[in-house]
Amino acid sequence: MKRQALTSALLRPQFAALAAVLFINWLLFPGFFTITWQDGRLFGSLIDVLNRGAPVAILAIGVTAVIATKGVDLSVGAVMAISGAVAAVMVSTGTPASIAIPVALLAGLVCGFWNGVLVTYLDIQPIIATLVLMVAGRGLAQLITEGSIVTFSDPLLSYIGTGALLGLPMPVVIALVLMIVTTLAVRRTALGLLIEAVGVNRSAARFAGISSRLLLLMVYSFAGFCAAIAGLIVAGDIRGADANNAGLWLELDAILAVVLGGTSLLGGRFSIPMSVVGALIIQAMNTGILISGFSPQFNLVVKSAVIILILVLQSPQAGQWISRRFTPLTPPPKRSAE
Amino acid sequence: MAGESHPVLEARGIVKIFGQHRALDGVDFAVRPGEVHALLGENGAGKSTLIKILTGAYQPDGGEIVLDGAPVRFTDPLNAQGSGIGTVYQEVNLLPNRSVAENLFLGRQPTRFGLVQRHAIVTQATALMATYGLDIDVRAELGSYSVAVQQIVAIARAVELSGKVLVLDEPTASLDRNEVEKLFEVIAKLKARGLGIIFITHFLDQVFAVADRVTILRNGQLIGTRDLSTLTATEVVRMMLGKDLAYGHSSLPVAEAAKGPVKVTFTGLGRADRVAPFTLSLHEGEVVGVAGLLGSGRTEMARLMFGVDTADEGDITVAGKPVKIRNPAQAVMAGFGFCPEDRKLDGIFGELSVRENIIIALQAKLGWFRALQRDEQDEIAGRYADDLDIRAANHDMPVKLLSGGNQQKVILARWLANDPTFLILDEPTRGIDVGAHAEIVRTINRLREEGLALLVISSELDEVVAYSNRVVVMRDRQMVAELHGADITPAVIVAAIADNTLTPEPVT
Amino acid sequence: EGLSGKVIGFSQIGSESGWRAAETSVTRAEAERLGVDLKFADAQQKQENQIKALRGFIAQGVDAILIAPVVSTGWEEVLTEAKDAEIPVVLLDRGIDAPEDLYLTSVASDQVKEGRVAGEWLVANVGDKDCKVVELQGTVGSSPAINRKQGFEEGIAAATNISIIRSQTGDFTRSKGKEVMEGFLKAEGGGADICAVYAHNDDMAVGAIQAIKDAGLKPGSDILVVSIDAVPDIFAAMAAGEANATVELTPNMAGPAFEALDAFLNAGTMPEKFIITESKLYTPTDDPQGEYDRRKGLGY
Amino acid sequence: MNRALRPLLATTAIFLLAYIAAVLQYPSMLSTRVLGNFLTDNAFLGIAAVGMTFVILSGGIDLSVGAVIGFSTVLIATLIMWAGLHPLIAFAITLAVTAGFGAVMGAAIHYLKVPSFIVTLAGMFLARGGASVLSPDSIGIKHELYTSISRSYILLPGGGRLTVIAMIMLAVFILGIVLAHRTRFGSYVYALGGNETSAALMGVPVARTTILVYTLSSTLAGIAGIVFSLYTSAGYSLSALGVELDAIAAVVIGGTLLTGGYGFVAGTFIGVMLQGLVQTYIVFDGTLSSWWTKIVIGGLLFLFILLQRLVFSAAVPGKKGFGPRKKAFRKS
Ligand SMILES: Nc1ncnc2c1ncn2[C@@H]1O[C@H](COP(=O)(O)OP(=O)(O)OP(=O)(O)O)[C@@H](O)[C@H]1O
Ligand SMILES: Nc1ncnc2c1ncn2[C@@H]1O[C@H](COP(=O)(O)OP(=O)(O)OP(=O)(O)O)[C@@H](O)[C@H]1O
Ligand SMILES: [Mg+2]
Ligand SMILES: [Mg+2]
Repeated sequence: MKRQALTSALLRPQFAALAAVLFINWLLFPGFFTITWQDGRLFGSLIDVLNRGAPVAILAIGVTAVIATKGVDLSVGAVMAISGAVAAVMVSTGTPASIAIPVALLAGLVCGFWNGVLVTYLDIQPIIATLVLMVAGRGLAQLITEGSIVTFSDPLLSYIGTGALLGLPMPVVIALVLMIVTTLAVRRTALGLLIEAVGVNRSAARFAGISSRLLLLMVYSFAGFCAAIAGLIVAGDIRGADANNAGLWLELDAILAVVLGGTSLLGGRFSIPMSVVGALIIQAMNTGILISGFSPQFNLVVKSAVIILILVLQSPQAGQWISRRFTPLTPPPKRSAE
Repeated sequence: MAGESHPVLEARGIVKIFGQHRALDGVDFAVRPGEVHALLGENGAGKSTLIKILTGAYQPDGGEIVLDGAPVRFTDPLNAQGSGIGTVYQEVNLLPNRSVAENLFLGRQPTRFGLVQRHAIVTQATALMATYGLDIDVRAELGSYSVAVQQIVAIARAVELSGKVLVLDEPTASLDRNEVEKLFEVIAKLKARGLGIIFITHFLDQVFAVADRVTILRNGQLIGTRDLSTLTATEVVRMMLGKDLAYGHSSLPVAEAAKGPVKVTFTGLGRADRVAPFTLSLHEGEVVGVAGLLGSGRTEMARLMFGVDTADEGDITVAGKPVKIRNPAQAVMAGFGFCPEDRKLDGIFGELSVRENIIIALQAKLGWFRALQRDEQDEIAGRYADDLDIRAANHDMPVKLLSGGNQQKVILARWLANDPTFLILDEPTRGIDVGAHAEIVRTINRLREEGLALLVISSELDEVVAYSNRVVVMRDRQMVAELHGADITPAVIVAAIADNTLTPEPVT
Repeated sequence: EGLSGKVIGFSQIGSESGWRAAETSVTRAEAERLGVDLKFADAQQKQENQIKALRGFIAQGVDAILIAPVVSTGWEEVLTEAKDAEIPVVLLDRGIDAPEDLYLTSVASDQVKEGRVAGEWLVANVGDKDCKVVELQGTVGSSPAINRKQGFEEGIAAATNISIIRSQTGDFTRSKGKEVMEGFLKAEGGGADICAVYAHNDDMAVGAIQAIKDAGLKPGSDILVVSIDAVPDIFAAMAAGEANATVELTPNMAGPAFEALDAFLNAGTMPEKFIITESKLYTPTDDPQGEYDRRKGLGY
Repeated sequence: MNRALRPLLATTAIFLLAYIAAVLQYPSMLSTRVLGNFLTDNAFLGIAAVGMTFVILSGGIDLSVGAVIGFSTVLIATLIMWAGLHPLIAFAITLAVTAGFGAVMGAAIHYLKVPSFIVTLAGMFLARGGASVLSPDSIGIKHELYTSISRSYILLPGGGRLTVIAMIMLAVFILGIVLAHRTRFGSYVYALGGNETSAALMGVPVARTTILVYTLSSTLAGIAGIVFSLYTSAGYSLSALGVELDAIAAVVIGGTLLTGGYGFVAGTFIGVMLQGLVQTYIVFDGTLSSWWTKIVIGGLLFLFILLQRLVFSAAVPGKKGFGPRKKAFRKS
């Protein structure tokens, strides 16, 4: 029974897509799967995919919960910049990282909370509510750094971005832990179900006695928190806070990761691990483009072609087309109700 | 009347399969010109599915559709409309965001030089609504009108579109008596004009009032097509259910049933613009029925009690202790339950499973951290699904795939699972088949015997009479009367609802 | 005297990099020193916003306009409007594709030359041995990326032993520079085959240096690092022996611009049409620590 | 009069108040010159926003418009400067290409059931990528048609100019208003945004309408691209970056609900003008640093949406002062 569930999970189109992209990478670069042990850590392109994919994966973990409630968060990239800026400015002015890091995370939480307030209490639609912070947030980050790249040499903060634990790069470890903890937190408690309920039908959730506001506030705050973690990683990685560019356009990658992972933008059912897989698909694609040696003009064209291909393969229509090859049934041609 | 003329619209050997489930299995059906053909069956029997196939909303997996003797293939509802088939689909399915006029004329607006002539539409729409006895501003959004008005607009639209066949899938579910009468007049006129009319309802009296023939489905299978003149109500029910209906009414007259101490009291509860302050106490083991015309404020009253809308005055006590209810979550904590009247909008979590839909309120009450384990969930869902006879292939299927009646039962199960002390049911039997209807009435009686306090809003007076210990009457957003004992008869209730001159009894 | 009291509009591209932030703060400081009432407008990287800003300046009737154009084309119409309103316009740090009579002067570096200086440095320093270069390009389509690439290729054209084996965009940012360099290192035998990295700006070079270190190689010796801009952090790297050369792009474009405006507004002297700032090469022999300290306060 | 028009009036009032406030601070903002600039400088945004309004009314979203504008400018520039075609032919080709692009996106959204957000995001990557493949470098366009168009304008009293591209935008808005409110297609768009299932059951040609909506949006983005190329006499792959977000904000500020089904094309016009006002105000102020510029833009966006939201919820159409059932959960 368990094994069956596992194999059926592994047969999902996302894993097929990931495998396909990795396979293409291998074709482009035969050393792609080589992993070596060097200076107490694993080393190789595959590890790079995990490491570079970690920030988007972490964003996607937070954004998944938001999307499950039928929302969306465009501000996560800007929040990354804010948290990185806060941490970098604090450590570079002598505050110990052990204080700077929690403050940076708190800043992310506050940003998320603000989004949550706009969405729940002011009833502004999520895209536009978070667009406000997407625009203003980067300004805030630049205000903190005064537009320059604030560099630091704090070992703890750099460790978050470049360190290794058990041979794995720190960002990978953080993403993994966050994924597991979050998945357990939503699945071992009732949170997951309640979030899905709010996403499926907010009105019915209210009638059923679910405090959807609290839930929404929490979910947006969590997305901000995740963005803050990603911001710390990106800052730690380059030992500096680049408020101008940190997380720029990453919100789109994060949303894309969630959708590639199979969570519907219409809310409802969600899976955090699958969103992480979605993030890895995107990063594998980016890494592939990097090592392919194509001229960078083609980057976006290649990227869009791969996305389109994955979406087509993943679409219910294609699924039906495939299943029709095996069973002679015509499923309903109608879109789902509502 | 129907004669032996050739069918105008015919379905032959229709098969429809959803996943593993055969929703229709070789069904034949034919409607002749100038007849009213009732299509009956339990919830989930496949009536709406058959209608959707006949009108191009679904494609059949087998069989064919024949129009005027020639096979046709409707690829979408527009095709069917073009061939003179007008349809009112189950549940109001128009556009709440557009004006009444636009809903009536969508897709066939008169145009000049490609531009829609809005004046013409408004005039025509106003005239059309007047023939249904409605004097409304047709430029206002449809969504701003009550469900009943929306239903009538849907009917009017379908009638306008039907040159040959009119299909009505439970059009009367949210209409009151007068409006039903109006509808029947319209049907009679169309019938005289030679249209074929397909009529789906769960009200058998309406079937006998207007229909000529009846086709009965059960579990996706055709049971038979008969002339109604050859059948009795009991026979129809037997064909539908495959067995006789068990009317398990409690033995002692409801009004006299024992009732315990006061459970909940609402004192001077009200909200400006919504409901005038009212005072009402419910006892343990008591059912209070709420009667009133459509739009009389019954639902509003219930929403206020449950904290969906916040009251701006008044107090609530539960078992003598004052409680504060400013939102449904607090109401649930206070032991209240509420089956809302708009099932789709306020009740059902379409994408979630039957199991999750049943346990969700209990889970909300337990809080985030005390999660119900999967086996607990299965156990609870199983228990209440059995109790209420919820028909679902399995409890992990999305609840949106269930038939309307079964969805209604799922919501009822949700609240029963929550073990409430006070339960509000708003139109609990709307759209529910005779079998389930009887079951719900039985359940209401059983819950009363178990000591619950219930407030039941219903437009079916027979039903109200059948289970109420007390009846309160709403009119114009005011509680205008309270009826006890021998006064609880349809006639007295109707008088209380309608008679403006009747001096309202002081409401306690 | 001078420009004191004059209202001058400054349309800046945005604040996409430390260098640009420095340019902005230097311009502001210069304006303050000269008593100029500087109207600053940030275009958030959008040409349309710059055009709007110019139109706004014209409507306000400023005395002169400084603009750092985001792209070389598309200025004719709005500059004609400024000309009609008799407002002199000075271009900062990038040239444009428009008739020369539409602007007073252009204060800019020669971006092609910057690339060429970098290339020539490499040619001079690798001698005859084979040298495979990886290139970190700027944002695809931006004029510095195009020109610096071209200049570098010109610079190494004569040296047949030097070739660019990989070229990808690092979007002018540190983190992308690091990520792309990581990929290059993997793709080129762990970096053993790479002799030098050429980055279109210092920020990407700083990112690349970290990637090289992470791969266990020594930037500056195992792999040479040459880049453009001369921001403080590259001097810090140079002081640590991790960077080899940078070509200066001065953030002080406003100084010469204000001088030209002063001369024009007060004495009617037409300045030179193209004031080219120096593309000075810095190597570790040029007191990197001192340069670092000198530049640190400029708002990079 | 019509209750549904109230949000529109409210948005207009907000614009007027904001404009008056700006003028009180900077009197020179009250000139035909500034007003003329509003129209000219925001012409491409306005045109794209009309398309976005239709998309949002239908319940979707189109993230590709900025990229399609950028792509169009490059395509036009290459066709004129490299292929030597007459601009009008280049325009026709561009409109055909962008229309086809939109049609394909619409078809993907309808038939593959992929959310519009994602399809148009992929479309955005594709259009930007396509533009940079055509030419990463910016291409100046030199053609007498371009010169004569940019030289022709109506001089308004007070020195303002009503340019050709401003007039194109106004024409697009008028056509958009007629299309949305006076044609069957328009009513189908609202129907889709109201409830797609109902719309389908009522006989709305869902597939055709969806495809047409995205075709319209992309075509208008193509026209916006033409206007942008006229505006700058150039084609550049990175032009109009992020315009989709400006357009979405304009549509929302203009009173259209992002969930679809409610709103006005005319409101979008006010939304665009409000954004132009913010930009101009910041230029006139001239003291904001780069970061404060962003913060102020974000803050004003928030303010306008908040005001709009407050007015809207006070004016939601409903019987006897009650909101429609659909929005019951919004209350309290
Ligand atoms: N889109 C669908 N996908 C899967 N199953 C469906 C779908 N629509 C209907 N069904 C199933 O088909 C069966 C027939 O449903 P249908 O709606 O036709 O019943 P009905 O006779 O109209 O019932 P009611 O009286 O409650 O309206 C039900 O078991 C229902 O669960
Ligand atoms: N959730 C709601 N939000 C806003 N208005 C509502 C809501 N529910 C009902 N109304 C409106 O309030 C008025 C009173 O309706 P209410 O539903 O209370 O009457 P009712 O007696 O329960 O009738 P019905 O049988 O239609 O439910 C109606 O005109 C209706 O349109
Ligand atoms: Mg049905
Ligand atoms: Mg009601």
